Amino acid sequence: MAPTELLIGHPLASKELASHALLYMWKIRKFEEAVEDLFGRGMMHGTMHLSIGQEAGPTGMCMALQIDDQITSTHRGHGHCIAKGADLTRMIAELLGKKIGYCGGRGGSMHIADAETGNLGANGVVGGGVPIAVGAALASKLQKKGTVAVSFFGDGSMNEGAFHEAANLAAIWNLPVVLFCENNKYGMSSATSKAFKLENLADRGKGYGIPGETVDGNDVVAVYEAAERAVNRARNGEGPTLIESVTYRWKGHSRSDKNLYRTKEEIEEWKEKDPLPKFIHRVQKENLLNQAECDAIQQKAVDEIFAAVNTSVKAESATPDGLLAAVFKGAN
Amino acid sequence: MAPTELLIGHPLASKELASHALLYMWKIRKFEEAVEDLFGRGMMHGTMHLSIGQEAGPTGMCMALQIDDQITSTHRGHGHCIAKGADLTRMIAELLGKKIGYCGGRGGSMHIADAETGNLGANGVVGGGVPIAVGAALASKLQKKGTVAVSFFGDGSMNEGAFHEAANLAAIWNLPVVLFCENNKYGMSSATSKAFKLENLADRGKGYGIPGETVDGNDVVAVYEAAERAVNRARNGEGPTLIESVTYRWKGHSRSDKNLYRTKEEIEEWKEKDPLPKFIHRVQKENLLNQAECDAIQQKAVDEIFAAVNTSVKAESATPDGLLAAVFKGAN
Amino acid sequence: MSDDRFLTMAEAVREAMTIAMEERPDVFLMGEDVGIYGGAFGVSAGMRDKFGEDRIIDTPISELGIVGAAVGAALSGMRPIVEIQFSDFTAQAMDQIANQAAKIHFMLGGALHVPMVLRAPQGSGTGAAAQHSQVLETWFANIPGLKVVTPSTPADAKGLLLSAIDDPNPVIFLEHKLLYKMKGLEEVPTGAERIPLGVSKVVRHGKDLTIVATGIMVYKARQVADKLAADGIEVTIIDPRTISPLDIKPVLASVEETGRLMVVQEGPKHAGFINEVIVQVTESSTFGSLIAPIKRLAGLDIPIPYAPQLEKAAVPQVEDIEAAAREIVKNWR
Amino acid sequence: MSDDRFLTMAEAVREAMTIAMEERPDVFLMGEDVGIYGGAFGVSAGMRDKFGEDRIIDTPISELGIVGAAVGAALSGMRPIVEIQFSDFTAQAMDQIANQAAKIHFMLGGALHVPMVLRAPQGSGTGAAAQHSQVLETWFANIPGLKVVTPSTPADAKGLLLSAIDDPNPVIFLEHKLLYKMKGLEEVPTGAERIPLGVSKVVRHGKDLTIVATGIMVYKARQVADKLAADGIEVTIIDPRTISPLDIKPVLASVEETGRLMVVQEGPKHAGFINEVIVQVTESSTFGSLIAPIKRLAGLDIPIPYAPQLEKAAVPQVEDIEAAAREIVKNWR
Ligand SMILES: Cc1ncc(C[n+]2csc(CCOP(=O)(O)OP(=O)(O)O)c2C)c(N)n1
Ligand SMILES: Cc1ncc(C[n+]2csc(CCOP(=O)(O)OP(=O)(O)O)c2C)c(N)n1
Ligand SMILES: [Mg+2]
Ligand SMILES: [Mg+2]
Repeated sequence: MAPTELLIGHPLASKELASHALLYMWKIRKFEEAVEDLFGRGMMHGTMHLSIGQEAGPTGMCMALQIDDQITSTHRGHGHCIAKGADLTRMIAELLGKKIGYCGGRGGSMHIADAETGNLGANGVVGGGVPIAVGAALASKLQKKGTVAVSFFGDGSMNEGAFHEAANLAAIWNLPVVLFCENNKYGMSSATSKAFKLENLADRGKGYGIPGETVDGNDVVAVYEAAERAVNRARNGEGPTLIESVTYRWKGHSRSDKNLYRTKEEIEEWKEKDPLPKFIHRVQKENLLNQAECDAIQQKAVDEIFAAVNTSVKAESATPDGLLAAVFKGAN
Repeated sequence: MAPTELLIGHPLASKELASHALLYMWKIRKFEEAVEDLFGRGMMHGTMHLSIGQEAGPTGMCMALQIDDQITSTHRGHGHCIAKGADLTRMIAELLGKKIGYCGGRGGSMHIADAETGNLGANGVVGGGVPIAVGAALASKLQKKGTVAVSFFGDGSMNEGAFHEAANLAAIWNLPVVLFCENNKYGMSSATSKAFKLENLADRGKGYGIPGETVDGNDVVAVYEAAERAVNRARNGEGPTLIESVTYRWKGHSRSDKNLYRTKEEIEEWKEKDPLPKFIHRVQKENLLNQAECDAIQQKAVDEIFAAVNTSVKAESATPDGLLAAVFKGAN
Repeated sequence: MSDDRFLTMAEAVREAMTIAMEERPDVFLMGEDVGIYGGAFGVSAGMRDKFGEDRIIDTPISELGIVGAAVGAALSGMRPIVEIQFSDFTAQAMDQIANQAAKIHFMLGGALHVPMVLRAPQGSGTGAAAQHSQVLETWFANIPGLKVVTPSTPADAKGLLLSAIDDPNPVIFLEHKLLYKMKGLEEVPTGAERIPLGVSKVVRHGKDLTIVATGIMVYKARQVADKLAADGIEVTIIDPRTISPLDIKPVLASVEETGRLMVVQEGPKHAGFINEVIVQVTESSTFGSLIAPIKRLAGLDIPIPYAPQLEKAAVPQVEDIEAAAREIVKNWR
Repeated sequence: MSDDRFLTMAEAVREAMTIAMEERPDVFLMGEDVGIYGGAFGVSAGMRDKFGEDRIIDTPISELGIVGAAVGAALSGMRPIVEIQFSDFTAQAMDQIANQAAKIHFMLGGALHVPMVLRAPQGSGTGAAAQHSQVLETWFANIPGLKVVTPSTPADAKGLLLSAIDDPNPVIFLEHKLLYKMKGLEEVPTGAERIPLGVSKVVRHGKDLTIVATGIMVYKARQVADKLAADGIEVTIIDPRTISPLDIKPVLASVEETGRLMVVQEGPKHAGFINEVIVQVTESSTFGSLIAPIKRLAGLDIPIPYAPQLEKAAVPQVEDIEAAAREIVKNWR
């Protein structure tokens, strides 16, 4: 879909916005399911980091962003990419190593970027995107563009030096950046309870003089509201905000994960907190959408993913010719 | 002097301890003056980072440490080294590139270490010593040695990723380490007011769940008392403490400094807060030492430095032979 | 662990770490997910249950911090083994590796030393793309004060790792991801026999061509040698095993016999480690006995791409090595 | 700035940055103490007064953060110049340099690019010891996606830096501390003339010996050439200037004329960059025209020591270069 179709605003503000929020969460869910399926059938290579269960975070955050606002993403980045408006076909095509893929098959799942929608890229390096987002915010300030940069990162990346140095720069320079932590309770097998001596990771902001806020990352409405506050602060020159969006990944960290570090019960508990039914129930209670409309939206997502997979599978594979020439950009 | 002569305890607890505190502050002061003089006369090469004005910090901190407790130091490390009990002659000899120098002339001012007194070394890398101290504390915990590690570092190093990652490890593993920040208001030309968005740098501890305390770094008594609390917490298995010792460096950052980033007035103001007269006045008020005794102690420091310089100047210069063989330690 | 002794490299490395930890209490393993997860590649699987959380230490994602902590622990009587999950992330820790660990013994005057091992998987072939597939061995090889080991077989990995842990100096131990799950071609000795660092291994002897290869390229070269042998071309393969310090003698001896030299590395060609082998040959008198120009095969000077068909094109494959080998022997008689 | 045009390298670099900032609003300088302090080596002295705090940005001591911020700004329409106070501390920023800046254009598919320059002083001779004296150029040269410049004269530094700032790719620009305060041997042109990256310079032409040197070793080689000329020995000196990409053609042409090649680098010998020059010569047909073995001079494989008498012994000095040069010419006629 073209980025221009993106809607900005409160997920409960109108039928359109509610539909948009629901559609995007379904797109992310169905995209991840499709990836898992392609992987399972051996059609996709490498590794995959699925964000099933985390759909509300990126959706709520990106509904508070304009198209020219920028994001940096992570190894678990499909959701951020979709929520910011990327083209599903080019995403799937990338995973399948096709020429039309976002990276022409050179990047794969961990490196999808979309200049058109301000997505500066997923990142295979934990914490790697945070200084980059801060630099984008610096550019916005220097160029007086009025744009905001959002860095998505996991709980685990907060213990990287990159996070620390970037957060401090954002604070002292009062940059228009939102530090969006997806706290899904684990960094691979490392539980936040062991990796931090903090109740709320949002408290880490105190060490930099950055206001922090902890929200229910499975409630797209709560996420949006926190995101809107943070984006407003950023645009008004009030500097960075650290948002801790508490959520959970249903699937293993990646393919190799045997889930030995957590219990089935815990996983089941969190499946109870599935962001999708939660939001569907809310929009129906608020009479924004009825069951039939909700079903239609889910179907729309399924169809879009299906179409994207079909087109991608048929698309031409990337070829090795020209790799050397692709290393450097030519004089411009 | 032999490390065994080191005294441990409150600087006002006895005449001996008061004399010790005063003597060590004078040794540091006179050592730095001697270095400046040697440098000025072209007898010393490289660069120098003087700690004149900051003598109370290392002295107060080290009076709370046992001989087998460990420290890591900085580019501005002469004071830490002396306070932990290093031999003045071997220190001066190192600066003069002599064989008997602590590093055999291979390290110089920024790399003096003294295994015997638990000094793991000055460090030319800002923040470089913090993870090393945390590792020493980890070893103490694993070996159940009961020793404490202290990392001395400047305000500027708190914005390095090394500080961040090390502080978090110390916190989550509850390690016996004291993070001793010498906040002398500047990292080279960078004022803490510009490099931090914090009133007290001790507040950075909040981001890690580490208790922080800000003390008057020019008051050896206040420093000792904070140090003792922190060391006790560490020995009792209560984990790390961040001490912010507020002080000031009278001299430029290094030789090349033109002091353009601060005013003469500011420097003068701080000279008024000289830690030495402050302590002398205190010990006399408490009738621990009289003027004559204080003068004698100052003279003792002058004599020790003078002797150290004399011996060092006469000592044999380091020679290039055997450099290649010195890179690796032989099998042990 | 499989009953026969044709272990995988993951098993061999685990065995070496286990033996060392049983031998001496000062050895411990620290890294991201090395505990209950068993390490990203399963190298330390089961070790936490055997040795407990104090000796198999799970860390947060803080490469610089944990390598620094290893340096501090090594300075304080311990012998840490640090696992960095992918060698690409040694980039995060380069200050502690190159500016601290490598220099402390020399720079601080010799009274202190840093007995630590940094283990990390390197190399491409897993579809993990540019940030999870590099060979960065040249960075370490060019830093005085580091020893650098790149084992190509499980048996070597075990004996060399035991020596690395014994060594009083910092050792960078680079394992290849693709070898982790492959059974080795030789049995891995039981017991605690060490293989000394700094001794090149003549993997195979032949009179027609000398191939010096590192890491997984040794494995590929061996396949090529088998094929060539079928056509009567006899290849000597030499694996330096320790790229720093480098033991060049066996290479010189072999080149004097074969007169033909080919070097193969996976890492990017430009300014790569393998150049050192070529230069040491050209500097020596052996040089006169070359009858063919020295052939260099190396990775393309590009970041490692994701798609399998692109990834394969980025580093020397068996076919490339075979073609190059045949050409040298054919053209230079 | 001195009125005559025999500028120091610090002045030439400042002039290039000033011109670029006057030419285009998207250029800015960021680094530790680059503002009122003028940079640790005074390179940006006065620039803050001229361009203001928004274009000459003082940063905290956060190398990884500021290089990452430069990457993000470069991705967002700016052309940052980052000064790292000593090249030794690029170690802190290697992830952003090697894993991000170098790879983004290729890895992300080409739609984005990273037009930034990282400037840093390298080299020994100031008595600052092992952590403030390294030559780490090999790290960068071995990372595809980076261009690496090592100017040896103020005039080259100016023209090359202007090209580096124009370049749409990340460029690592390594200046030598000892050259900062020395007046160059040539006048620095006024105006904004660029010197293209990737073009080696024949500094001096002679028929007896080819010396390829980098950074300050070019300066030392020139002194040697003068001495040898007095004895009728004519030396060609070639300065690659850009070690990545490397322009080998002038080297090959010269070796075909002289038949003798000596290479000189300051950095540690083992696996150092200069090997690439040797290997590219041995790979070429030019190789046949060598009448003498190729001579390599490089830094000892030790951390740089503090004391002057030790520090001098660690890297090639004029006397060493002269002795080696005379020996080649004498022994191989
Ligand atoms: C610098 C770095 N260290 C280690 C890794 C390996 N790794 C990839 S994802 C991951 C866990 C990240 O945890 P978190 O930031 O919480 O993100 P999540 O996977 O939970 O979404 C690790 C350790 C990496 N990619 N980069
Ligand atoms: C990683 C690193 N970056 C930069 C430098 C250069 N440098 C040396 S000291 C210094 C200032 C340090 O400030 P602070 O930590 O406050 O210590 P102080 O000098 O005030 O005692 C700087 C920037 C360095 N040595 N290491
Ligand atoms: Mg997580
Ligand atoms: Mg300071």
